[in-house]
Amino acid sequence: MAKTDIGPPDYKTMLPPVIQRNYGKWLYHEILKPGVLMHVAESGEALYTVRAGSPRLVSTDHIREICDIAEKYCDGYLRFTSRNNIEFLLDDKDKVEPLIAELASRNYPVGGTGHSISNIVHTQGWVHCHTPATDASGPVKALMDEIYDYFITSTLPAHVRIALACCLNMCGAVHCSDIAILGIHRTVPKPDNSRVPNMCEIPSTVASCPTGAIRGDMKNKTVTVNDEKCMYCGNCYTVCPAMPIADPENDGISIWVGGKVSNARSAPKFSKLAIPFLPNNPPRWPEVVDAVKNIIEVYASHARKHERVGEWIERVGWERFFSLTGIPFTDKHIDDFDMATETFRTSTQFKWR
Amino acid sequence: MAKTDIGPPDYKTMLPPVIQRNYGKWLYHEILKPGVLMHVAESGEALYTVRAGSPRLVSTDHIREICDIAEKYCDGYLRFTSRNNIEFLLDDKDKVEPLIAELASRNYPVGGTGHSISNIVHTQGWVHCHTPATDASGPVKALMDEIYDYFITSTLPAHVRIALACCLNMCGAVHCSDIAILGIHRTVPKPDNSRVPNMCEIPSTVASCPTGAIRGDMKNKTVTVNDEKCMYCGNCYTVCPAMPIADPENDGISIWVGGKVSNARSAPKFSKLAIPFLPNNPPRWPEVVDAVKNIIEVYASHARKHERVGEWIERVGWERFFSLTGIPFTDKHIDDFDMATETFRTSTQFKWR
Amino acid sequence: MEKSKTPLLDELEKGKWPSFVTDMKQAAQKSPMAEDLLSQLELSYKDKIGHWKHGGIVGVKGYGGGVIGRYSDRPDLFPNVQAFHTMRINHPTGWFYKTDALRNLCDVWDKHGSGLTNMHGSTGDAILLGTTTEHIQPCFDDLSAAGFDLGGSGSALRTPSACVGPGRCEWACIDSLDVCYNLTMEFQDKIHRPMFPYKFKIKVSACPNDCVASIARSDFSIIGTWKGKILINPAEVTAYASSDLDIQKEVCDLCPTKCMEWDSKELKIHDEDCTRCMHCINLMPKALRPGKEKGATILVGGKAPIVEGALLSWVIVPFIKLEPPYTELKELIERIQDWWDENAKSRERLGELIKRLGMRVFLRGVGLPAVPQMVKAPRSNPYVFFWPEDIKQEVK
Amino acid sequence: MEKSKTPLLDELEKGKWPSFVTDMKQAAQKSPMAEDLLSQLELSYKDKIGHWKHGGIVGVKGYGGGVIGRYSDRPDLFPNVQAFHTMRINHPTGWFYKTDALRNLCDVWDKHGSGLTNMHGSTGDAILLGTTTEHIQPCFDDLSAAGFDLGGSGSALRTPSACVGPGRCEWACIDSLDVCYNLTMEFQDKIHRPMFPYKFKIKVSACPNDCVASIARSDFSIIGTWKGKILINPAEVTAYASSDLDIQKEVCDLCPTKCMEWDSKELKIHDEDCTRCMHCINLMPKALRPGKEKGATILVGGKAPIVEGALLSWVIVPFIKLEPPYTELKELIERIQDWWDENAKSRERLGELIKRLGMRVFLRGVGLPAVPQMVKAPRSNPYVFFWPEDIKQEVK
Amino acid sequence: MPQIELAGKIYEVDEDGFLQELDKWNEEFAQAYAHTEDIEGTLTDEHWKLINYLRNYFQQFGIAPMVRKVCKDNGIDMKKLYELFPTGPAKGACKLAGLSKPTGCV
Amino acid sequence: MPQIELAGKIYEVDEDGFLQELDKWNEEFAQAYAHTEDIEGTLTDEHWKLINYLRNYFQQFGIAPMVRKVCKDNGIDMKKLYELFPTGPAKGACKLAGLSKPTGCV
Ligand code: SRM
Ligand code: SRM
Ligand code: SRM
Ligand code: SRM
Ligand code: SF4
Ligand code: SF4
Ligand code: SF4
Ligand code: SF4
Ligand code: SF4
Ligand code: SF4
Ligand code: SF4
Ligand code: SF4
Repeated sequence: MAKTDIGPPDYKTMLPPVIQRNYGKWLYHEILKPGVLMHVAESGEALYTVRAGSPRLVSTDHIREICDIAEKYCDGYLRFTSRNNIEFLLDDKDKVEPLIAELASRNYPVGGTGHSISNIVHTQGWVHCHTPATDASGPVKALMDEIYDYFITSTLPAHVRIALACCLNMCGAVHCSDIAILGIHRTVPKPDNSRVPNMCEIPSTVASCPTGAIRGDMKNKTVTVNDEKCMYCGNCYTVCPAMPIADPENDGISIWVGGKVSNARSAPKFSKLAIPFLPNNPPRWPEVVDAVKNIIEVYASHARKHERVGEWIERVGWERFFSLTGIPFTDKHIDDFDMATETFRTSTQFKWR
Repeated sequence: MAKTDIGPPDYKTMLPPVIQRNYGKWLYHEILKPGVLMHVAESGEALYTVRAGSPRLVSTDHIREICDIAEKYCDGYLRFTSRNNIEFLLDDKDKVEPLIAELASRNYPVGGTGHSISNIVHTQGWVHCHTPATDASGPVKALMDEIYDYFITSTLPAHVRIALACCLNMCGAVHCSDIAILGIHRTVPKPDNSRVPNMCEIPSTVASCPTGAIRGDMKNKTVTVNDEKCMYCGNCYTVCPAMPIADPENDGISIWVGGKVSNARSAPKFSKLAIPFLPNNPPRWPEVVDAVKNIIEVYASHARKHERVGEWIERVGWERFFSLTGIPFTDKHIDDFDMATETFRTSTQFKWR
Repeated sequence: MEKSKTPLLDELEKGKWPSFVTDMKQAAQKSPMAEDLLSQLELSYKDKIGHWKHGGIVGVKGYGGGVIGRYSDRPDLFPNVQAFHTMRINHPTGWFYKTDALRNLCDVWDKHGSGLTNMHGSTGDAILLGTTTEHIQPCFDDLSAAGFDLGGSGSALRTPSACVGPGRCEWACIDSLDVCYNLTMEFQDKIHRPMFPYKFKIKVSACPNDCVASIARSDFSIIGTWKGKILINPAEVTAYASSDLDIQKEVCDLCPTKCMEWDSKELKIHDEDCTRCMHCINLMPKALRPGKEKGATILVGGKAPIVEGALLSWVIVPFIKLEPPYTELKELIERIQDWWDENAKSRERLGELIKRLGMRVFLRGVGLPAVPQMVKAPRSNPYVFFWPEDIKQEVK
Repeated sequence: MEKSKTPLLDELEKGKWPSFVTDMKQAAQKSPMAEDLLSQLELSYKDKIGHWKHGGIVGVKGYGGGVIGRYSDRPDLFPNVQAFHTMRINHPTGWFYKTDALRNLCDVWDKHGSGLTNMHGSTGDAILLGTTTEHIQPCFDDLSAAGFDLGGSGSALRTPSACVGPGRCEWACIDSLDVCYNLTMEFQDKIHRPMFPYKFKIKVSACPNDCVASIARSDFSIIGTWKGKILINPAEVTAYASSDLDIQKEVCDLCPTKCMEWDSKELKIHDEDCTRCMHCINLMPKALRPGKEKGATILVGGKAPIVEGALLSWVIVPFIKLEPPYTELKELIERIQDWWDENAKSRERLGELIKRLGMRVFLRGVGLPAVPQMVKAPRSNPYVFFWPEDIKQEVK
Repeated sequence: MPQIELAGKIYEVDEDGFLQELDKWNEEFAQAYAHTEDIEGTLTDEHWKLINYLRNYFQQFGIAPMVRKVCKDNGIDMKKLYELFPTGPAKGACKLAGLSKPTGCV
Repeated sequence: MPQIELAGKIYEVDEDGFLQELDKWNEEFAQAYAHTEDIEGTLTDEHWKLINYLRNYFQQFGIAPMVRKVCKDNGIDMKKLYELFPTGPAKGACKLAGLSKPTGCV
């Protein structure tokens, strides 16, 4: 039988020799061009990184192709980034351009560094999950096609991080992204009274509802939902399979903007609602692609250098964000969850548009 | 029988002629010296205001004295301010200095304008209320004696507004003051089971508790308090007299800083906890006076011009506020009410002190 | 020398600030009530505890409020304050007085009460501190004859108040005094006969400096503002430039939106970015004035902490013109009070109700459109409710 | 030409960005599972709905997690994905791979699964997408032989992850890779045998740029930082000054604390005011470096919205030195997990528990002192709890 | 505690005349107190309707109804309410109805 | 829905073998399922103690107990738990005990 608890392979065995030699002794880096980093160590040695885009959902053959390339140029060393890009790690500067040429020939986009749009962090969607309100890989592909140039160049005011999650569980951790694409349901789940008693823990189901819309019905070993208090988060379905929520007619996508994670300049912040609902329109989600592109373009032409999306919006004000992007403001934009009042304007300071 | 619903006297009948003539047509003002304002109208006419301090709790004879003065210099016209100062309204510049001289001779402090400390907004305390955790007029008098010079001069970085409320009802609306002095209880109320049934509405008493510490005991027509969940706000006592909360040993004063109301520069803000507890030490509350003075002095020597207390603290950071004032930071400073998490630091950005 | 009966309070006659103890002693000369009040207060200073019983419900005929009942818990020691009720007198708007009116008030109060007052209470009333149950009605009758009326108490509209505004201030964007007085007269019934779930406060400031702290202390805040360009008087700018004032540092650098430019000669304001904070105007009153199109921002929900925590008022109407007879304003107030009255639990302030039911429900309830000016930022949580009509209804 | 069976998905092979559909088709060449997955996905594109049943509990012997069970809701149409479970493989820290390790992984997966993967999942695992129940144990056995182990799932410690840190980055203030690997090895049991009220995530970033988004996505965030002066290399400052970079505008003016001064010659930093945001260092990597005394800030509570709304992690230890064997860190983690495990309700994340019981109770529970670095600002509500020992106890 | 003798019976009341033993309430108490609340003569059916309504509501919910509810449920307006109870619903009507003294919001 | 025949009886189960009619549970069901959860031979007293504990807890509170509680209440540690139920408490023990399938946190 297999050994258990061996843990992952020791990362030290995976480091290219140039890293092993200069581990923790890096001096500075330069972005030689989009997608190409040079890190120089105290020793004077340099590490070259070539970053290539990936669809994340990759076949073993695709991985083998990556291995082939890495073996050809990088002595077999590579890594993936926290945004699922592939990084080829080289110590020989002369191999950089040939590597890039080969990547180009195989249609790997090289970029994602500096003031670019890097890969979109995303989730399972219809490919593997049971709660999605939209697909993940599909909208990502459609959007990346459209904003491809922002990946391979570095022309934006600052870097723009996009993430997608296919339901409110937010596995893509979209809640702090410059632009977040979030699948949402809009149908109140109907408990299936025949299945709830056998499949669900009533107290857990009741506790799962953020807005207290669910009441236990102990007599019938089931639950009831107060439609008015339900905002379709789907958490009850997560704990109780007998409360289906997916609905082709009403599932779709919402767009959120202005989040960030880094502590650079401003503190990390949550993304805020920009567009409450766009329809699921497979295979290429044109409404979503257009909406995101619009936001990027408006940002690109109005933000100052080094200003992340959220920093730009906070400087000019949300009033201005809505007027510049032409996105309609609705009562759905106004928070009504538990700390809602913190978002209400408690001042006469605002702009007319 | 008396006529009802006649409403207050029409203010128009109370306006000095110079105001009646220039109503709504003021052009600009100057602070001629602390406590003396000159408002110039489009017509070229000027209104002079001399502002004098008041203990607010005044006898009819005191009011008559004010009337005497107003009749002598102001044709009988005066007003009170929103901070309970007295304003003598003159149209004759020549009378300003004689008026000030007379006020001085009668020990009326003149000041409270510009970058000063104006009168302290306060409440009833032991003089007339049933829920106070401290007196109002006493601490105010003791403190104003000590910071008197800040009233009659205009030497602070910006104006400093102090308010006092003798219990959490905050009739003095201290919650948005540069410095707030707040009476607090610290004893869990004990329901008097013999009186609750006749004197109290059980559901209202239960609903009165912000932290849900009270449970109804319908059988005995009374209530019980969960000591651990009680933070002594006294609201249950307000609705149910049979839940006394006052306690000489544990009642006292807390100090709050950094609030403001105006929209000038920064948005209105709440005051934040500086000192959780100081003892009631009548008649002159030395601990409270010293604590407030310390905060004022540190502010005066560190803030930039036009920076309100809260604006200064936000610029330098609360870490710095605590280190500069020497006030100890405790777990009580960390919010634990319903929106507490909004105040937790969600960033690695902070100062070491 | 006789030993003082109030050694503790005597300490508070020392020092430069006018002493309330002196006033109490002054009143005590004439009034046994005031005398006992002084003694009871001395006891409180000794005991470190108040000596009033809980509550008290007293009043005048035809009104449900305006008087705060109060009884001593030591009537044995202080019989003259056994009953010691406070009468709240609606102040003349802006706290303007002619001395004859004030003298009338004093005379009535010397006749019926302790001779002690608060000029004024935190809500704005002239507070007449302490009378007996029997005197309330006659005192009210005399006050009424002298042209005064009671203010609010209980679950009623409270005495509205206003900044001095156009009475003296060059920055007034609305006639705060007239608006306040007009509403006060219009809503007399609501002030005197409590009919709401809880108190309701209205305060009017004629510009964003908010000199009556309306945003912090009223359920319905009316704050003057303007649209369009800040008016600049270049000559006066030049004058300021050669004064003590450092225009770049003190004015432009502190402008929250950084929408001002100063090249040592000309002052430019990018008014589309200005959020009308008043700072520059405050510092240069001769050179700068609010823009021409004047009106008010309406905010609701401000209140002290009990129960749900303190709230500052929230913008619900970014701009409204305010001209007599203020019909639109009054209708809005009525709609809001109605919605509140219909939906609130007992002792639930307007702000708390909106917090509980959601701004979305409030806006629909009172018929106001959602605009971005209402929020600092849109929601960050994904818990979005849709209206039934937004959703494709299943035909099942 | 044969009509495509996946006309909708085919549309996603167009365009320049690499297409997952191409990868799926590639896998479908070899694997009937992948083929049925493709077809089922096409149906989802048509129906606009997912076609997986709820949940699934499958696993390997001795472990309580690491595999996500999944069953098709149309096994009639897609029998090869009737069961289609995902295996989460703990990635090598920092996502570094030598190709032979990767090839091993691919071989195992071609043998047992669909040949489809996610490189990587959002938590950091290498996700092997889709196998049958029967294959789980043998697949695990082969993985184990190849040196791989499962990652976390369920109410367990999830696979910790770290930024590239000292592996490549000049700003690393801590050895993010070693810390992460060390904790991963130390807590194998907690990863594989769910024992908590809910999931628990640890992420390590070696500087405040937080390249693994640890502050947003982990219950326990470890973020490198430093004390003392930012190291300045004046020569390189001069070099930047003559480059494209506008030091005043791009660096100093954007410093959040405005603690930098630049007179076109010398760059001064008032380090006591610096909050180590990294901005200046980010822009001038050759000239500026983090200070010498290095360590980490510990934050807790970060998570996605369900149930109580999303949380960013909160500072609980401003500074901690991190040297192997990281004893202090591990003890802190144990104390926190213990307190959480002891007090939480089912499915209550650490942040939610602290929110419910109060930071005060948490700090006392885990033995940490309150410091102002923990808050943006002190509380503004007056609802202050005192500890029993603070209060003079009545002797009644 | 003050006592009061009404129609020959002795009741414990507070300073404001509110009954301190709610179970002692009876119709005579209400009638006897009427004049102190500026109600002239005997209580009419309209008075009783309101008094009974208040008592029922209090018994059922443990609280006094809000004024809007009083008016709605009894089909009257504020004017009528003050005609019937000139000292208002809190001071007048609740006292006669033998409810616990309204608190708090003054 | 899949069916399974154990010790001669037919049970409705889901794909994972979790019972779909909780009231049909009996001791034979547990025993018959043991081997699929890597438990060799017949269930011991220690197994039964845990199974009964789980069933009682579920009946009383409507939920499965958290692992810490299971260990505490039964005086065992995680190691012991996995010795008894090698596929873990959620997959192994709950299935045998006839609880509804643990959901959510995977
Ligand atoms: C490779 C990677 C770390 C890893 O372990 O995988 C990485 C690597 C670097 N990051 Fe990062 N960051 C990486 C994810 C992140 C993330 C996380 C994320 O995007 O989800 C963040 C937080 C993003 C956010 O705030 O939302 C992040 C925020 C930064 C920042 C701060 C930027 C800012 O102004 O807010 C810097 C500094 C900079 O770019 O000047 C930075 C800088 C860098 C540097 C320059 C550090 C260095 O000296 O090596 C590296 C190259 C940057 C580049 O791409 O231009 N890295 N970096 C990640 C690459 C992801 C990708 O494929 O695109
Ligand atoms: C008389 C009074 C209004 C009234 O109707 O009674 C008043 C009158 C003036 N206020 Fe005020 N304010 C008055 C209370 C307030 C309040 C309310 C309060 O203190 O509770 C505020 C909000 C305070 C806060 O933010 O906490 C207030 C915030 C201001 C500001 C904004 C200051 C700031 O920078 O935040 C100004 C502008 C200025 O001073 O430059 C201002 C300016 C003025 C001017 C200059 C307006 C004018 O042109 O006439 C008046 C004389 C100011 C002075 O005293 O230096 N007034 N002013 C109030 C005098 C109170 C007193 O006796 O001290
Ligand atoms: C007299 C006055 C204080 C003063 O010395 O100035 C006062 C006195 C009392 N207030 Fe007040 N409040 C007074 C202005 C305020 C203000 C300030 C304001 O109106 O601008 C506030 C804060 C603003 C607000 O309303 O939120 C205020 C918030 C409260 C509260 C808390 C209300 C809340 O929703 O949080 C209570 C408690 C209650 O209503 O049960 C309260 C209750 C009380 C009571 C009636 C005590 C009680 O528990 O029933 C006090 C009676 C004292 C007495 O014996 O005379 N008082 N009270 C003020 C009214 C004078 C006037 O009419 O001018
Ligand atoms: C595979 C993965 C998404 C992906 O495509 O990358 C994923 C997939 C699922 N997540 Fe997740 N989560 C994944 C990373 C995350 C992250 C990001 C992270 O870890 O950095 C988050 C947000 C951070 C956090 O934990 O707060 C995340 C927050 C959730 C939540 C909400 C938890 C919460 O407390 O709010 C759930 C719901 C639950 O636990 O019941 C959830 C549940 C799920 C389930 C198990 C669905 C469910 O309801 O039971 C998904 C299984 C999909 C499937 O069929 O394979 N997943 N999930 C990620 C794990 C891969 C890996 O191990 O590397
Ligand atoms: S975000 Fe939701 S639908 Fe998407 S993978 Fe995560 S749990 Fe599944
Ligand atoms: S979908 Fe969300 S809001 Fe609606 S009932 Fe279920 S848990 Fe509650
Ligand atoms: S603050 Fe409290 S104690 Fe003071 S007057 Fe108001 S209600 Fe009374
Ligand atoms: S004092 Fe406040 S917190 Fe304590 S029981 Fe009473 S209402 Fe609740
Ligand atoms: S609020 Fe504005 S208009 Fe009113 S007095 Fe203050 S500064 Fe003048
Ligand atoms: S009013 Fe305020 S925001 Fe507008 S220009 Fe002046 S200082 Fe700037
Ligand atoms: S978090 Fe900091 S140390 Fe780690 S890779 Fe990013 S920039 Fe480098
Ligand atoms: S690290 Fe940030 S705060 Fe510190 S000096 Fe640099 S820019 Fe300023």
